[in-house]
Amino acid sequence: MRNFRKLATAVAAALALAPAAALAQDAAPVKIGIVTFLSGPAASPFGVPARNAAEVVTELLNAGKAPAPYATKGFGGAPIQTVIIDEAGSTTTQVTEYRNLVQRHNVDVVIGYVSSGNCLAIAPVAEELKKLTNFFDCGTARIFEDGSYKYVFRTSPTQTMDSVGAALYVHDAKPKLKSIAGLNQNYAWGQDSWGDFEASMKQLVPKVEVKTSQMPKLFAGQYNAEISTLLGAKADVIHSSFYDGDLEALLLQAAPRGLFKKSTGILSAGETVIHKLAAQIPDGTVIGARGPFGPYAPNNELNRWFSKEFRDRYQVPPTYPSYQMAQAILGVKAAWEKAQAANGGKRPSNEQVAAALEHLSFEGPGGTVKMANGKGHQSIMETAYGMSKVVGGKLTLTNIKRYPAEKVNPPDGVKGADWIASGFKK
Amino acid sequence: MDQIPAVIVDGIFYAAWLFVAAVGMTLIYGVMKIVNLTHGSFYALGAYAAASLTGAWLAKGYPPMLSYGVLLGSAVLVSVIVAPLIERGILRFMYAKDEVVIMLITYALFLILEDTIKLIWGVDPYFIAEPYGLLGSFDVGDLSYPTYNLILVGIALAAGIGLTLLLRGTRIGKLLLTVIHDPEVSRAMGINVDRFYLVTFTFGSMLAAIGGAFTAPTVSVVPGLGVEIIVLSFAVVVIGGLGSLPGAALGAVIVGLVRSATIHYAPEVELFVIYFVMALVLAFRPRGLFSLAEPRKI
Amino acid sequence: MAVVLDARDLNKHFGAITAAMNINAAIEQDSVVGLIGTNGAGKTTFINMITGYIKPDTGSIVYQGRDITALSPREITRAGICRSFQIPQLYSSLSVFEHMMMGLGVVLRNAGLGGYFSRGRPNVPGHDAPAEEVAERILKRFGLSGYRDKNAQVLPGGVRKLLDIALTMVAKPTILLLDEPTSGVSAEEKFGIMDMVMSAVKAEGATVLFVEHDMEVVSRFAQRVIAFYDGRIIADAPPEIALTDPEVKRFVVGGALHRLDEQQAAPHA
Amino acid sequence: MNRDRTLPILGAVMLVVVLAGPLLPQWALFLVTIAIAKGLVALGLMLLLRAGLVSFGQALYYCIGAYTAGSVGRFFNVGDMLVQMIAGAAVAALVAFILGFLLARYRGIFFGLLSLALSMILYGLLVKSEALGSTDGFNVLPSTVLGIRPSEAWVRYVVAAVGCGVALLATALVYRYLRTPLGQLAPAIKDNEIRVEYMGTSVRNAIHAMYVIAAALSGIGGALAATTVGHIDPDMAYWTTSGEFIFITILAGTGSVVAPFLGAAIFGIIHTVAFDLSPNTWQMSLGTALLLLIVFLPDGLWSLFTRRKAA
Repeated sequence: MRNFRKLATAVAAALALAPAAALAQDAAPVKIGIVTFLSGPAASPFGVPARNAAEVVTELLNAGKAPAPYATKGFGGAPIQTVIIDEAGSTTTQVTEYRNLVQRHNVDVVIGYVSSGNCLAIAPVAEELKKLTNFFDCGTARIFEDGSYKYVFRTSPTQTMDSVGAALYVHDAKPKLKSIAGLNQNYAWGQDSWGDFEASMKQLVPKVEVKTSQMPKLFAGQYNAEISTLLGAKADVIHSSFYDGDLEALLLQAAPRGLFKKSTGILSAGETVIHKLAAQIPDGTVIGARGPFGPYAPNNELNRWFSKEFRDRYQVPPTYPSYQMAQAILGVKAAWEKAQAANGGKRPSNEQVAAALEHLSFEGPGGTVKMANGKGHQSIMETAYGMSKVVGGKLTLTNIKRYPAEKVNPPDGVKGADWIASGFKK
Repeated sequence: MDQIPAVIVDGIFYAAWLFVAAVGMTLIYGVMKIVNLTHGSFYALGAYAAASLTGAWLAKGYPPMLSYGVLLGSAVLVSVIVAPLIERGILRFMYAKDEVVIMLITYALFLILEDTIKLIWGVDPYFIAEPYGLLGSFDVGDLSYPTYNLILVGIALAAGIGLTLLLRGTRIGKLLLTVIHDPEVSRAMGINVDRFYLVTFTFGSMLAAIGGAFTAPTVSVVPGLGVEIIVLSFAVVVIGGLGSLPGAALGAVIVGLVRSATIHYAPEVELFVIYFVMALVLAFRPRGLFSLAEPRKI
Repeated sequence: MAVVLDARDLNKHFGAITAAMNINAAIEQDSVVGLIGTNGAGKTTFINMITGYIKPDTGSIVYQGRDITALSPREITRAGICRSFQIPQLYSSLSVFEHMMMGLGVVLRNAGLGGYFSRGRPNVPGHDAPAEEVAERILKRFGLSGYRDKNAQVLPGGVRKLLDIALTMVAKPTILLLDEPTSGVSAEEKFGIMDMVMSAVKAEGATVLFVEHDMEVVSRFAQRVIAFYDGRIIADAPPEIALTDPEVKRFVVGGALHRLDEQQAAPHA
Repeated sequence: MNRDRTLPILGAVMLVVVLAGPLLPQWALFLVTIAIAKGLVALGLMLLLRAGLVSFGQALYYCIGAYTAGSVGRFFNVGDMLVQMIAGAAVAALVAFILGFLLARYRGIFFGLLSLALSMILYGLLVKSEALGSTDGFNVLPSTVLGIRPSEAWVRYVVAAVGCGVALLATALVYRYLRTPLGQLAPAIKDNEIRVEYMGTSVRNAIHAMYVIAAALSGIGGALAATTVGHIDPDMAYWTTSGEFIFITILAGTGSVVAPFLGAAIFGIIHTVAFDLSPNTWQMSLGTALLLLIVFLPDGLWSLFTRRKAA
């Protein structure tokens, strides 16, 4: 019993200490909970670039070193303080940690979540706890198609946009194509990406032949057999929503076998690897960045500021997860300050910030973000695709085509799948 | 049916990879009766060591053809350093515990090693693409395959045949079989059981590291690399019969061929076909395909 | 006396090894039968066939007029044939008393008592007392009361042997098969153990078959001796006749000289 | 160990939770409820562990319980916690009853690995079923109790209290089971199966019964987790989830029916503290903590309560 009491005391002390350690700073800072992958295979492509972006952006905001309209220090003058949590583990873990963030660390806003499953799980909890929560990366369209929320927002576009944009681009670039094939990870993101792409292609090219749809396991790592099948299928175009680790393995294994030389590859999340694997990506491969990010970002002051600061600090250019994180923070800042102004300069409540963010249109390093869908909670943006061309060992993008937000996103209140099925009309 | 050659070639390549990755697990279980989850850590360690050392080798402009030696060397190096540390430092104090408890200890060690790897190498991916393309390609029908894949087949054969010869044909092998049969009696007979355990653990881990090292050129080396390989190795080793070398080989070939056939003919079920095979084999051969008969008890 | 167990033409081969050949034996109610023979002669195989652990290739075993050849060990136990083991089969994590309670629990359960919803302390069938009382009574009869709360793992060899046998008594067996009840026990203890076992068994009233290597023990306790050699029965007679049979003398009694290696094997459970 | 006081102590603890609940912060109530849900699974694993069986696939029933609870809401629009838990237990028990005919033949590592394979097959099937949301899973209806929907301020408390009540009932039933002859067979089966058969009872049936009970407990746990978290996904059947349950069970020890709940609570706290103090290296903290616990408390956390008596 005595041993146990000791243990209990230690545990209680540790629990009490943890939030206290993060507390000691000047008065009334805005606490932001940042949740993203810090361990596991999703850390390197998404989690860590996003965390880095969060760190650089919040620091610069606190120092008042951001260009207009974000030049005010912190959030409306109040310094920003971050609590960073790993997104790894089950959704049960994530809901637990979310509750800890909100109720034990008393954060004011939560920005985070790469995994669509986590986003779906967190959304109702955010409503229950009445805590402003902005999903920065996850792609599933189901969040706002299936539910309606007051406190939950997503400043990044959905995966529907990526797939529709990819189909439009392929159709524009290769009007004579006759067959397509797919290579997507066997989980919701991969299945939805392929589903929307296939449906869109069937609208654009009614007679298109689907040669094969390969769905290897997530993080399988070995793709010889899939590559053989795709080589045998001889489709005009191969669509893949693979990302980082898996995408890199795929490109490394596909390059010596000439897969993407024989069929045009369209890599809807390919942007995160172009700096690392230029030699393995044959010219003419279609590269997406899940929106107007990275190489597709507009040449405006915000983008110049963000990419320079990020590059100076981390020696690599920011990829789309970094853009999405920056955009998510800036969006909340814009709404916060708008609400503060409406509140007579006093610190706004979560409800006021949420109301201000609804239907807001703001600028980010990726251009204009319109909170147009999901009753004002889901952003739409323009998107862009281009083709790779290696010049002097560096991968550049040519034939870049931009598609306005309304052309690649369904109207508010219409489900993506229905919209595609109606021939992009409804 | 023109896909059949491709199914077989793809299946063999996958089987070779699986065998190299998994055979160490069956070896360690066979000798020490430990279900070793740090197997995944050694796979990852091998990949990381190979990626960084071979990367440095190539960056210095040394002959790329020798990079295969560097791959092997880095796997040997990292396992010779880390495996004895774990076996001598922690595991040997645990042998008296229950099989499951030892497994949990290796799970705890696996968690610790995951973060250790992250602390050493960070989260950014490592690539060493060069060795994969260096040897050119060969054709099967109208499909071309990088010759590199044959190296893995070679390593798998060497490991399988080498281990078999070692166990069957040498004095050390015979002593090892004695240790496997009854460690207590062996100890009483003056056999240095501790040393056998140390060597077995190191060697088994080394095989995992070699698997990781030779996989490194074909993938991006990222955190979490070693997780999947644990269950995959489990499946292979269990299908074959825990502790059986020919079993592991047969298990790898079965899983490789089934998986490859699935990808070619029914890609949608690839996700769980391995577990399905495992459940099926266990349902009919409760102790795997190559299992020793249970001794009579009364 | 009535025949309670009848083995008819039992044959069993393991590959090239003959474990039983044309075994015929009718065992009479309340008799005490000694089974003798060298190691591998077929004594334990005979016991294993009676208790269903090994199925004969041909032949049948009839118990109280019922063919039990195809039954499993547990069904045969339930029918009233219990056995002890050459190497005591105990539960290393349980105490002596818990062993008895475990066994009595099974007896209660097989009688439809002691289920999830039953309350109180029902009498154990055949013993007419609640389980705790029966347990104490049996332990006392086997002289084990002093070890009541000791863990089975720490018991000395002779006590393990006794507990192994005592455990068979919980089910009130009709036939009791004792596989080398005195092996692994020092020469001085042998008679003591057999005396205790026999008196306990007599009190409960059971037919006994026991495997034994010590011919003195056999001649003192058995009313009838069945001698095995190479899977066959070479003699079946009262001890004074059987033990003087020249074949038995040559193949069995002489074999007693080799008992050393057997005792070595015994401690390995 | 004084077995007779187990139930009163458990009841008292539950009473304290129920009475002190309104004073606890919501995050703590949530932690408690999740610990109860996982503790129920661990309790089932403990039953199997007593007989020497370790299931590496108990997440199968946890996941079945959770998906049953979720489906009851999704397809029949029933959000009642009690209905969900009963349905979860029933479906899990039914599946276990069928699979038990196969699994009861297995022992040791093979029992564990076959369980693992079965749970991974369920995982694969769920990932492939887009009607159930594939890997993203789906949200569970907000919890109601006997048709009443608690207000948001009270919902955590009500869920925790109902969870406590159900867990107490289940634990009491298990406690009683452990004192029946069937329940007491478990250690005997672990020690010596042959002798158990020669005592006249079927090891296979006893294991089958244990397996079904363990599955039902896991099913309740899964349903409780589903309604507490509000979301379910196939990861609930993944092998890492099973690994966590085994860890909790071993951590707790098999000394008492209360131990698994204690183990689950401690595991949750270690996990949360590790997440807080070292977000980048929490795996290392968790691994180290667990290693130390195994080394210094080889008989599980429960031995803290019994050590004094043993000494």
